[in-house]
Amino acid sequence: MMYSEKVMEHFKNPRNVGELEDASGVGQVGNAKCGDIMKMFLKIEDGIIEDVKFQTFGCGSAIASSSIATELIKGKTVDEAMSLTNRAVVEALDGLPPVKVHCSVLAEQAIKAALLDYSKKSGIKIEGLDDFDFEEDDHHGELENY
Amino acid sequence: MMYSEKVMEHFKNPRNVGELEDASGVGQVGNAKCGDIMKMFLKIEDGIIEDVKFQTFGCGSAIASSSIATELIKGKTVDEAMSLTNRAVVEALDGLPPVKVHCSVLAEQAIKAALLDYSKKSGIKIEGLDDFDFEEDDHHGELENY
Amino acid sequence: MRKYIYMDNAATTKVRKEVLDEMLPYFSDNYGNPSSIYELGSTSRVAVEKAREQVAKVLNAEKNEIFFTAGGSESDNWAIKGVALRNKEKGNHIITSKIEHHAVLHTCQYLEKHGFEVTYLDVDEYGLIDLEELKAAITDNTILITIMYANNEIGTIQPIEEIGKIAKENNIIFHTDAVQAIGSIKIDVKAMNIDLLSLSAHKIYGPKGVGALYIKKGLRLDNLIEGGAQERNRRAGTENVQGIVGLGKAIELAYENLDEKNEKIIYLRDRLMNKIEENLDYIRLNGHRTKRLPGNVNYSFEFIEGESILLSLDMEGIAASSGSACTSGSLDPSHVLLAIGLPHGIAHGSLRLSLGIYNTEEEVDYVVGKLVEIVDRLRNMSPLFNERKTGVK
Amino acid sequence: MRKYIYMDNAATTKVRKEVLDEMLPYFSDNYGNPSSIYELGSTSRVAVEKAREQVAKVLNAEKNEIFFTAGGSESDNWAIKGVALRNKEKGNHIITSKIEHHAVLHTCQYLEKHGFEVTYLDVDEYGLIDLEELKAAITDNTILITIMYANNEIGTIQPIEEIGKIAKENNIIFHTDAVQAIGSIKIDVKAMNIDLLSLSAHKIYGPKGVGALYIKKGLRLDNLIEGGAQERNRRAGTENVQGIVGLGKAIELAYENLDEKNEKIIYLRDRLMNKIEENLDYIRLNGHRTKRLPGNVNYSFEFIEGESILLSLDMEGIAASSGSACTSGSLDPSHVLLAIGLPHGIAHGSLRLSLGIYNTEEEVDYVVGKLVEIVDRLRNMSPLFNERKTGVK
Ligand SMILES: Cc1ncc(COP(=O)(O)O)c(C=O)c1O
Ligand SMILES: Cc1ncc(COP(=O)(O)O)c(C=O)c1O
Repeated sequence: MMYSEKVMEHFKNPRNVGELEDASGVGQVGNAKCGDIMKMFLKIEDGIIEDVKFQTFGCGSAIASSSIATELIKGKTVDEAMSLTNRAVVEALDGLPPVKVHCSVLAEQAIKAALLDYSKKSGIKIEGLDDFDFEEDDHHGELENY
Repeated sequence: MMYSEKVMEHFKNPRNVGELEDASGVGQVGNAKCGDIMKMFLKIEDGIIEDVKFQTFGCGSAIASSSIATELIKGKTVDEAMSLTNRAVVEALDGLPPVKVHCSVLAEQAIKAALLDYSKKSGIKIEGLDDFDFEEDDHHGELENY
Repeated sequence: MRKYIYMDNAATTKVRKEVLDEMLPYFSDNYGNPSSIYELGSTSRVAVEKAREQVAKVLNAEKNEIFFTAGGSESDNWAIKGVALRNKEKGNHIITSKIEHHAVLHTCQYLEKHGFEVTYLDVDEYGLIDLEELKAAITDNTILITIMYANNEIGTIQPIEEIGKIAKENNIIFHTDAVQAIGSIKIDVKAMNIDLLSLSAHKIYGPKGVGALYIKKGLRLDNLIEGGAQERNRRAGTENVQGIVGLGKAIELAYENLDEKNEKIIYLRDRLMNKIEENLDYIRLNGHRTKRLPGNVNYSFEFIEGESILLSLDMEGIAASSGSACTSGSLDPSHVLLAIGLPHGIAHGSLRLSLGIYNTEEEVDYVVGKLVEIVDRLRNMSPLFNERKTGVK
Repeated sequence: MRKYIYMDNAATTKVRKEVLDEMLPYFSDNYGNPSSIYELGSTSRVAVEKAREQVAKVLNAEKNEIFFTAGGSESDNWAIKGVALRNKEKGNHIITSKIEHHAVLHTCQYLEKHGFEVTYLDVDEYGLIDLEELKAAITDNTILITIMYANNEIGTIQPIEEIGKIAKENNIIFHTDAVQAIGSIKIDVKAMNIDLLSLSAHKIYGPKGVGALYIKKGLRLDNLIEGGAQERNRRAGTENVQGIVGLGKAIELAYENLDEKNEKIIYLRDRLMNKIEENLDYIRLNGHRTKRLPGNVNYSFEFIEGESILLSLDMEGIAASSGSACTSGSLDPSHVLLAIGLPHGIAHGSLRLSLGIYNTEEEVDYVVGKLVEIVDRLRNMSPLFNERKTGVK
């Protein structure tokens, strides 16, 4: 299998799937054209991420990346969530195949997008968000056919 | 096996190998460069081929062709020997692989060369010998290596 | 061990027992080089020539029109590059389609870099080329038409006989990649005016790494692999004797009781399709409903992505395939699905189930059950599906 | 059955039991396509990657420098055409030798027809190229040097390390056809400055139809077979999984106890050579007495022709080979024997006995006995021998 056991475990049993009716911030990144969309719902109270849910359209590593990312930020402060990098996601998953690393980037970005939404709605400024770049990565290869 | 049983039988037990000390005519065709030389010794008395021997440097089909050719003319008249074609040699051998047909041509030519020698030595003219063409055939292919 | 259900027979097939049995003596017993004149060599030679007969017979070809290769890709490369390079004084134009296998497409693209011009014909929503467009594409410079017999992803069968006729009328060489068609469709290279045909053993229960190219008598093309005098000086390399023996046996078996086998496979395919269509919404059948390979099933499932379907199926012990980009880390989904007009988003959510002689009705029913569960589960996870439900966006 | 003595291991070898055992699971059980993401696919992928390690290891190469092919001929064609076509803007000159295998020679001749210039280096009477001649042949246009590691007919081993050094100093790509050297000689592509190296499984007790090309990291060359993304986009076609597994195992085994095995084979070879030389006159050893493959024995026997020796040996159950033209119906004897200066007549009478790991001392003695009888018998039939005896002509 190209994926680690950890990835497969999160793919099989993704944590925190769903939506939050009363989300403080919602962020969506990716697009259907590229085959990956992640949507993050955050419920933030007193600077703490009380609850988090996700919806993902995408491959196994996209789903696993979303799932583990929610675990990594749940109960953490907004600052801690801000400092979550895609590398941390990859490491928490015991690695991702090179062509799949962009999924971890999407997870990082989805969280930041949700925090941005929260920041806008609540008027609470979050350090480091302004200069964040939501660009798509494009380190993709060639399609195999057989 | 690329060769018929008949070819193999004549290769294994070639008839009439050797030389005739008192030959009435000796003919040699082919050359070492091409890998085939046939030498025919004929002992002719009263227009009858009383004895015939051959020596051959060459491949299996060259040896078998020489051998069967001697059988086909032994005891026959000079005219009969003259009319021996390479096709008759091939047929008598139950066929030869296409690349080996030149061996049967050599056998025909070796007999004619010996008859020519006899004709010259004895002064007896033989019908059809003058316009006979001792050219080398060259329908060869490409060398396999492996 | 858990039962394993293999529904990816278009990717490769298991070697049939009868085929392996036929091959086994050629590894350690009859291991002679077919070019050697001694006994052990001629045993191999005889085996190779028998296989050549077996292949020739099913194509209605002559024995000496069959040349063994290392598989479908080599055959495609040889046919296309060989014809192009041999005829470059005559013309530099090649016609193919947008849905060819990469072994054809990439070869054409390679030739474009070397001075050739290639027309990539469009296909309709079912994957069929338009014969009028083909005719219109022909120029005085056209030296080759290469159109696949049947598509590997969506199973669409092209009108090969008509294409052959057009090629013949215009005096253009016609190559067809029949890698997917072989073993499922009766092919007559003479009646169909096929000049060159590629096939591969591993799609018809033969071994991997061996195939053949049919080259019509008298047709000259450059060699792809130069060297020894094997294959009548046209394809060098010590013959893959055991593989060739396997190909011969496999192709012979493939055409035994073909109608009967196809009937069974088509029954399973239709059952699979009917059940999928009954049990799932927002799906699209890819390919043509009737001009379709017996074993091919290909659907797009909206709102979800193909790799996650494959992984989920794999977790249930089901092997299948997808035209999704994510399978290979590419950004774009399959060129075939795009060529039949699928939007990227939907193309990403496609699944190919390809049936073979070993599949059963029980397996079909099991797969549908699991597939419905999986699609539901993944859709419930998908923002796209939830948007659609709630009408957001 | 009569005992069969196989002394044609340079033509091909029997598949070792250990190798076949390793291959067997990949026919009908682990038959997945290595490109597939499901379990059955990754089992195949793992097997292919293991074989890649096994090959890399013996060459002192990196794993991702090994690319699997359909055999030595494909590897040679790929290396030479690939480098030539990729570098044609840089230069159009290739240097090779007169005694290369046809897979190299014919490829070079093909390129000559397409605008390339080729220098075919002479060899001396032992089959060795002259390093000074090599240096002198290099021009500003030289893009490739391709010199075989060891010759298939006469067993001569070239000074590969020195050639590699010259190539490196002149910044020219160096390819070596190591099909005959692999499994007998320790090769270190790094230390020897080899950029490209061809090898084939069926010469080292592996299966026919599979080989590899070592491509030094960073070296770019055109593809020979375009298509799918297999072999990191450089060699298309569904992987010959079982064959690749066989190659991996075979090469690993070949280098286990190599010195010990070579010692035994060299002992047999020398015994064979000594006995032939003791018992027969008018013979000539072809190749070098010490710079020689462990298993190679090649003699010319004056006054007789090679095919008739082979047939006679075959009748005694002995498999051997000859550089004689008659084996293949060609007028000319082997280009290798002519290149080392043999006159046609003598070249026609040559015999190669190539020893392998399964040969025994008993076999060697038996073969010599039969060979002496056969040579005597054929000589007695030969007009050339009789002329010599009687002094005629
Ligand atoms: C030196 C040499 N190069 C290349 C080849 C070709 O290898 P293959 O038969 O695997 O294509 C051979 C043997 O056939 C060989 O001996
Ligand atoms: C239509 C088609 N053409 C060509 C190929 C290539 O065949 P192979 O994998 O034997 O090289 C395949 C399958 O891989 C195919 O499905």
